[in-house]
Amino acid sequence: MRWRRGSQFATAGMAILALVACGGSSGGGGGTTALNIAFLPKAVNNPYFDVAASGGQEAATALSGQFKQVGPSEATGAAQIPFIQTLTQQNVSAIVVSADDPDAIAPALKQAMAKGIKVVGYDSSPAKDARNVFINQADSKGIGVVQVQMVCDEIPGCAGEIAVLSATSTATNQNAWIQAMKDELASNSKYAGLKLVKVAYGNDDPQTSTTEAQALLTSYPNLKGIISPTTVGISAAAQVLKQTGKAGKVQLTGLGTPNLMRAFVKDGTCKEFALWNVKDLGYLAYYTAALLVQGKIKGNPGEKFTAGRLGDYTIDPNGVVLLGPPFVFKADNIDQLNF
Amino acid sequence: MSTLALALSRRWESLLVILLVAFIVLGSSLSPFFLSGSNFSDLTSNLMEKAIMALPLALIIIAGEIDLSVESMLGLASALLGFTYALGWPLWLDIPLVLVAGATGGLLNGLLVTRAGLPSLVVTLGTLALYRGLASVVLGPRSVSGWPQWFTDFGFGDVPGTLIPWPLLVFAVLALAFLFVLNRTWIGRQIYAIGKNKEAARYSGIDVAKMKTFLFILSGVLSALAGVILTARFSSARADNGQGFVLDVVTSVLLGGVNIFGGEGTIVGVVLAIFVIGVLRNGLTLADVSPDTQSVAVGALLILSVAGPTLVRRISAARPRRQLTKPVSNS
Amino acid sequence: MVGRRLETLFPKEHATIGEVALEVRGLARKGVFSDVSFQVRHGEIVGLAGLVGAGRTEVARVLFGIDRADAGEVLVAGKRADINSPKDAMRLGIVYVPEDRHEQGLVLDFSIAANVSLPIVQKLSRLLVVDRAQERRLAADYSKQLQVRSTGVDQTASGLSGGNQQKVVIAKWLATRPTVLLLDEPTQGVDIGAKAEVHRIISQLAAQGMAIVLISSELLEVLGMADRIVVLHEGRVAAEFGRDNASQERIMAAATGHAEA
Amino acid sequence: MSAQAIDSPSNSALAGRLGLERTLTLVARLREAGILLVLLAVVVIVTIQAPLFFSVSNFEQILLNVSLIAIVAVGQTTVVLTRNVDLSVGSVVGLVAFASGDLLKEHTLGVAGAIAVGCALGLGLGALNGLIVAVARVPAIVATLGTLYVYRGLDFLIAGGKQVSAIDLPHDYLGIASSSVLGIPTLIVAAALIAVVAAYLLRNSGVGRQLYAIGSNPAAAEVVGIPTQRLIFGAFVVCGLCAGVAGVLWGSRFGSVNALAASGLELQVIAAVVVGGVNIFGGSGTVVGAVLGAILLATIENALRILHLSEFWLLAIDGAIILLAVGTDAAIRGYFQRILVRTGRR
Repeated sequence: MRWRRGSQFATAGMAILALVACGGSSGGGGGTTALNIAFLPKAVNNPYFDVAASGGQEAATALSGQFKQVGPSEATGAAQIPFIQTLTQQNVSAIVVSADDPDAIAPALKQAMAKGIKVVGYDSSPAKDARNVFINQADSKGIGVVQVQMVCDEIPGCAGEIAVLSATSTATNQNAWIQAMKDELASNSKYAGLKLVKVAYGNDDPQTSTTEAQALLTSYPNLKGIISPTTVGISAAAQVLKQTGKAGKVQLTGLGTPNLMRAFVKDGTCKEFALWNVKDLGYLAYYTAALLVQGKIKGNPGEKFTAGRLGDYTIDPNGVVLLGPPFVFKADNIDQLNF
Repeated sequence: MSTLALALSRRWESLLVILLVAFIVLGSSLSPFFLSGSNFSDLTSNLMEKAIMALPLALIIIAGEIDLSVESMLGLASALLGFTYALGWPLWLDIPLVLVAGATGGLLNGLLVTRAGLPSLVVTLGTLALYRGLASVVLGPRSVSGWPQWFTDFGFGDVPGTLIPWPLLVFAVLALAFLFVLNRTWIGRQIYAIGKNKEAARYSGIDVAKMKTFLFILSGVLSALAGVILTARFSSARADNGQGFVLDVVTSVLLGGVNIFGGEGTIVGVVLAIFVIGVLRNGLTLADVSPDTQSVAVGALLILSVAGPTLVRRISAARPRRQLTKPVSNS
Repeated sequence: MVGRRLETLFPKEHATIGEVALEVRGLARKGVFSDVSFQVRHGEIVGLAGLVGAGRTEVARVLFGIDRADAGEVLVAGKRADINSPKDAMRLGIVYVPEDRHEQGLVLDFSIAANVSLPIVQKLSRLLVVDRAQERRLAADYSKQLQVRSTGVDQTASGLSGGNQQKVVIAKWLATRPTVLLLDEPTQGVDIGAKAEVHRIISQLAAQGMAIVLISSELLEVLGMADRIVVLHEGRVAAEFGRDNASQERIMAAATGHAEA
Repeated sequence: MSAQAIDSPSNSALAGRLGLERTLTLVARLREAGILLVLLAVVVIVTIQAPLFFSVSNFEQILLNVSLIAIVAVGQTTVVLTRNVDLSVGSVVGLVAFASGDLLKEHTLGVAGAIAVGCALGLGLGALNGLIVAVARVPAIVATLGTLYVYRGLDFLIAGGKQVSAIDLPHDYLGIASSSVLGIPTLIVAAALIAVVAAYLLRNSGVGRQLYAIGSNPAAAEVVGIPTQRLIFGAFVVCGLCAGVAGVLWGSRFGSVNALAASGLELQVIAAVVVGGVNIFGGSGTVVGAVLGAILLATIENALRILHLSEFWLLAIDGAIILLAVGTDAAIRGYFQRILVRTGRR
């Protein structure tokens, strides 16, 4: 009597296994030449990536291709894997991905590339062998140098304790910029007076970034400056400085979007901050992916191509395309740009 | 098991088979890419960690207790695996160590519930926070990668020549073992007795405390095993691995027909429910519905799978009692 | 019932009284009962009488390993026994038919066979698998022996009458082949007909050499069934009577603490 | 026939229970004093290690962090008193925070309107919890585990990846968090007010005492004619309302809100309630205890930061504290029960 009911499990189990076993890779050949390109940022509810997506959309309409953006709600590395698998199933022609944990998503991206789907990194690069090309908004060294330089200009006498409020600890771009800052602080005698006391992680979440910023102020009472190379972190830090009345006493700089930081630049909480044209980053990433899909470029080092309104670009020896130099926003020029 | 309970569970299982087919139809209508072997392979491989944790949890709930700490033990196991691997210790040493850590965590749950007599709900709510906290203490925000090829292939790859993910084999063996133990052995008989009437079980010479502690240890070990498999699949050990899994694991047990008050439930039902939730989530994912929004459906399923039977029981109780065939004179 | 002679009410078979099966010396549990001593011989029925709350069930719980004694000792067949759990008691041949059938005696959702085999289900298994055939045979034998009226050993216990449920609980413990049987209010909440059958079973078991402790608040039942009667009052042994010099008045006097000398 | 003395178990249990009742409130008083002692100890130890801990601005910072958790803890206390638990409070706060923030961002409602809608939404979500638990008779742990994910999922649905940033919010809404009344930040005053009102109602009103009765012995309460299910429903509504109030103030406090706001808050709140002496077995504990529990946890969190200990220990400490508090609860309860059983010997 017992085994008869067990057989019910057997039939259901067999149905699943049969489907799985005989299905074969009926998913069909890799992405077709139609431009069905998907953006996969570290997390969807982040204004920085929304601006990049608007650039991607602009390029899509220019090339009459399709654009969509999917992604996890929380910037935890492994959360992107199911999305890559789904996009592979959906047979998109290219995936434009900003990697939160470059190694975690490597196997899934390789599986997509094996099916002929083009993979373009933007903002934060996946592992080198898990993408065709990486669009770097600015070279890490350049970003590290400019941020140290800005905090030095802001702090009277360019001396004292400074701290970094980063995003997640695994993000390649964040770690590259922080390393560049450390190298610059160590090597350049101009910054001998500055001492980096702590690197805190806000996980690109407003709430965590706020509590971490507060913690920096309470734990290091004579902190002189905070560098936050992430749009979520810098606006949270600005809010905390204003609320605790420490604006002006503790300097703030980093990477932020003009819209978010406009009020804080105007009231002096944050004298200056840098960034790049995020919209152009999205535009260039989509454009490069489209050219790869149409076979116009292969993604080999040294290849030259024109990316629509942005002009000419070349792919450097390790498959990276540089958007351009970082752009410093100050009170006088912050109104010119709107994103 | 009484004939009534058997009939009830068989009816519940056929309901699940219908639900499974319905969601497969829903999935294929939502996206053309749903009905493909490789999609089912992906769907299954995303499911195995939760499925492995649902088996011991089913026994625990049948025995009248609950374990909410499973997802945190998974995270702690992943963090410990990463920590020891980063120290350079070989995997054949790290994995057993991590399973022992899982057993220890399960033992703590078991002792607090059976020796200190605390309700398992609160104990495992405490250890849900404690183990997740310890995981972030062990590994902090770091993530450990660079795993050997065979390890990540096991987690992410399929059995050569087929579309069967390796972890599915592990789960299939475990599911058959649990089916056998619960249905055919004295251990299963004692678990049902404890769940249906703890006092009568104790007065029949069953060591209720020892059995429950054993079940909590089993849950700890298998949660740790799930942690190892997830680390392999993501090829990255992190303290926040497995966050949010508790919803799907508890739902697949209760949707599987296990009674929240203990004493009733079958492994067949739980396995069917695991795939029902897996197919539902995969169908919605292919339709670009975000995982968090999908949880609205799974959360509703959880509530219905418990509210349903209680409402049915109360409605049937409210109807005037038909004269039973044999007059029961319970003087 | 008035005036009928005791013998016709309680079918007491003649049993040869054998060796001391169970001896209790100075058993005590803080604040519950203290200095309880008595003996039970094979084939003998010892009645434990007293008002509710006198601590009789508590004594039985200690003898069966549910609770632990704070002082005193228990000797089984003359040897000192350390009972820390029901499993220890069962191994020593001591079993306990509890006062609350539904809460402690039976798993109502289980079949008769599953209930009867529960205490020894591990012994009935080979390579972990429960031998269902042997389980059903065992249940069928004891059902026949105790005349349990049911539609078969697969019927769920909840469908049985109170009397038949009590017989299944007794069958469950007989299946462990005990030497000492502790009965706690065995005929409470059972119809008249079944009550007589339970009494018949008890006296038959005694006749076959079982040592029985009968806890009962029914004076007639104690007088009718027991060979010796121990009366407890507020956790202490108030008096002990042989079958012939016991009477309702004497027992009630002892039970309420007015024992003569 | 049988000379059986009538001694139904419930009479002696009820008498035992009322005795137990007085002792458990005594225990609650002891617990509150206990927390104050621990709080004092922590303050003293940390001040020795890091003097700057002992400053008005730091204490203000601690109380500011505590205020929102304390408001939610008040609601959670009413539920735990009835021997239930509400795991969905984190999601209710998150959903209300985003909804009210979005209403303000799109200028559909003024600040007062947004606050009213936020509280109403919290109340509604609490009522839904109450329906599932009290009417559909689903155990609270399962019901609120389900709604934790349902409400969080709805949060993501309406947020759709959008975020409400500080610049989108009207100035006077943001002002709530940074303003102060007679020198004390408004958030702290609001939390204190809610706690005092709730404490008064729970201790002195008829409904309050009935909640205690339900928690300590549901069967006895039913027998005495207390409308148990209706009161449990009410407790969940109050809990939802408190979470709604905290949700409305969330945006003002943190400046920007996304769909992840307040996720995981439920563990912090339950830790505060349990460490505050609200007995997980229901029937005892006070709102004041819960608020003190929240303050103790926030002080420990602040101390960790000041002492530069890694804040990763926080979640582990929350977990350990839940186990410790419940363990001592059970020990105290067991001790008193043994005494009562022993005197009224069965």
